[in-house]
Amino acid sequence: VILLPFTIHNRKKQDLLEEKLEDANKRIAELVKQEERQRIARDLHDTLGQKLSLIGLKSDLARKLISKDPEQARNELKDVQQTARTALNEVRKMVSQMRGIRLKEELIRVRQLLKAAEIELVCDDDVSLANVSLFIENILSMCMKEAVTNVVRHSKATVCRISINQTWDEVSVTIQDNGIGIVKETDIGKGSGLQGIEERLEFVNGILEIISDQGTTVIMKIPNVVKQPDRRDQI
Amino acid sequence: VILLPFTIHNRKKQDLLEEKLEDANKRIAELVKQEERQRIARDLHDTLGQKLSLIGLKSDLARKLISKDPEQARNELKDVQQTARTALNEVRKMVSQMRGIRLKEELIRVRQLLKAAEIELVCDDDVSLANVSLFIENILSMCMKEAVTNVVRHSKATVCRISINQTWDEVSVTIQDNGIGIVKETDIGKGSGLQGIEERLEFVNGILEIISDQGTTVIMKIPNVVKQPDRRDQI
Amino acid sequence: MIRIVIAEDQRMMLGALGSLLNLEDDMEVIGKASNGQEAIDLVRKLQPDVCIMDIEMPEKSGLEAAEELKGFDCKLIILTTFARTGYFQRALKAGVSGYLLKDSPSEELASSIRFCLAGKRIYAPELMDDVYSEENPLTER
Ligand SMILES: Nc1ncnc2c1ncn2[C@@H]1O[C@H](COP(=O)(O)OP(=O)(O)OP(=O)(O)O)[C@@H](O)[C@H]1O
Ligand SMILES: Nc1ncnc2c1ncn2[C@@H]1O[C@H](COP(=O)(O)OP(=O)(O)OP(=O)(O)O)[C@@H](O)[C@H]1O
Ligand SMILES: [Mg+2]
Ligand SMILES: [Mg+2]
Ligand SMILES: [Mg+2]
Repeated sequence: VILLPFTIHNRKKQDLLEEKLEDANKRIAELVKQEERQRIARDLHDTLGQKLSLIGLKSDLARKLISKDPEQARNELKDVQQTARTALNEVRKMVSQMRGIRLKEELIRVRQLLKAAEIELVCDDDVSLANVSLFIENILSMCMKEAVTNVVRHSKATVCRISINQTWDEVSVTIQDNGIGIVKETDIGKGSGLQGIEERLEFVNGILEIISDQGTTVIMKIPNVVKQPDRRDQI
Repeated sequence: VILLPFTIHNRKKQDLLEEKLEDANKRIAELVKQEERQRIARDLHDTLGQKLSLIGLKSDLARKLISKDPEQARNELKDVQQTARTALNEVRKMVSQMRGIRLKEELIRVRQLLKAAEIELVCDDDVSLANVSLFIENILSMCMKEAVTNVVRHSKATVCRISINQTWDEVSVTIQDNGIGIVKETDIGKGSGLQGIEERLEFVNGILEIISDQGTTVIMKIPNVVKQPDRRDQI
Repeated sequence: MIRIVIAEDQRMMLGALGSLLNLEDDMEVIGKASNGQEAIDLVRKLQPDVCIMDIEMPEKSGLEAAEELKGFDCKLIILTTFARTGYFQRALKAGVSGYLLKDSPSEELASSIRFCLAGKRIYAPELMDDVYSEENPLTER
């Protein structure tokens, strides 16, 4: 028997389909992660591996030169110090690129955006969340940015209110404007902004609510997965 | 108008569906990547920051001590060297955890597995691939392992042949056994092993072929995306 | 003589920092603390001119210690390795005179200390939250 060319998908029993789809998504996510890891591994290897080896060698050399040629020893040590600083700067750059966006940081940009559009921002200054992972906060930041972009582009509002709330079981971000509202219900599916918000929220079991009533209110909620406070989430 | 609760998906026009699904997948992949990056950033931050700062300070100190207290300068330099070594080991560990599995490495495990099952392995020793990304190699390794597991579990074979080939336009890995073959065509969709292979291959535009004829032959092909030789892939 | 108290939980770092500052002709390290609480106690007891603090420390962080020491007649300088969101603002609120990188050369640290004692403030640009910089993800090469 020769089975070729061949697609397994056609052979699926319907009732197993959903479960298998979930498996498939997990596998793809695993590959995406793996690819990203390898990319970072390459960077790490390049930036840090070399420099640390160099530091090891040069400090060894300097130690041996201390009595024989103190001037040269000093030069080597300057190199060591400089190399350590360069390496640290590279780590800093990598870390800051990798760490995602805090709501607090995103709010600063949002403030600038609204100011440029001459829309008044009303917003609590204290937006600190307790025990929310950086990842969740990053998702909320992306969604907030998207919603505010819509206020600027579509609402014709004069005021935009942003509030961030945390209860024991959920975190929510609300963006409310006093503009024209969403004119037709069908407008909602027009672009990819609101859709993107919904998908990102769904990915972490969150939901999106939209209210159009004397302006537009967009509410984004994510259930509060209580986690241990962890200083490592502070980065 | 109050639109609540609300799901955008229902409002989609059919003809846009596919394109939007693709967008959605991209967004999810972006989130998966982002999460992984944040995890790595935490690790990096914890392991390396402190050590590089310490190296900077101590080399600075050693330089100043060279004439005042050469013995102490030597001690400081021993610390610098030791710290650099520890940091380098940590980087190596991180990199090796992140970099995925080479075909060569996977073959060693496969050899052990087949030996334990008393199945003879026939295989070329030279399995080096030219200009294939680590990521692709990693996928092939995972798929090979899955296929060999099947040989051990299902085939009742006495011999397993593995060959790895590269032509100008594709890379392929073939796993052939002399066992009972795949008895019923419908068996193929039974488990998740073959399905997993197919999905992983699909993710990089590869294909899976299965031939059942005096034993089973599983052929996995990935098109050869010619890329620049890049020393950074050697890690 | 500039009298200095240092707080840093990493033992080797504390030692190196202490020796480096002692090598400066006009400086003297009069106390070393390995956590935030000890730092507060030492500053109250020894009344130094300057207290140099790490942020991540057990018991009390350098920021908490700085907040408690606010208003005390002693210049506070925070040393840290990475920018972390919110830390810089907190340090500003606590009224610290300096917010500097741990790996800056000792000459720079020494001159920053003299600078702060003259009533000025000095902050490392690398540590100010990089909120205005555009993202430039690692992936795009
Ligand atoms: N705050 C708002 N006020 C008024 N209308 C809005 C508001 N937010 C969204 N809309 C309407 O909903 C539509 C869909 O928004 P969505 O963000 O999904 O797409 P978009 O902004 O048109 O395009 P993009 O894909 O660039 O975001 C908009 O085109 C607009 O008609
Ligand atoms: N080399 C082989 N020889 C004989 N039969 C095989 C071979 N490989 C696969 N099969 C048949 O195909 C079926 C599906 O294989 P698949 O790897 O997808 O699932 P599985 O091995 O049963 O379970 P798992 O999900 O753990 O891999 C097997 O159950 C077996 O009947
Ligand atoms: Mg939009
Ligand atoms: Mg199997
Ligand atoms: Mg510390």
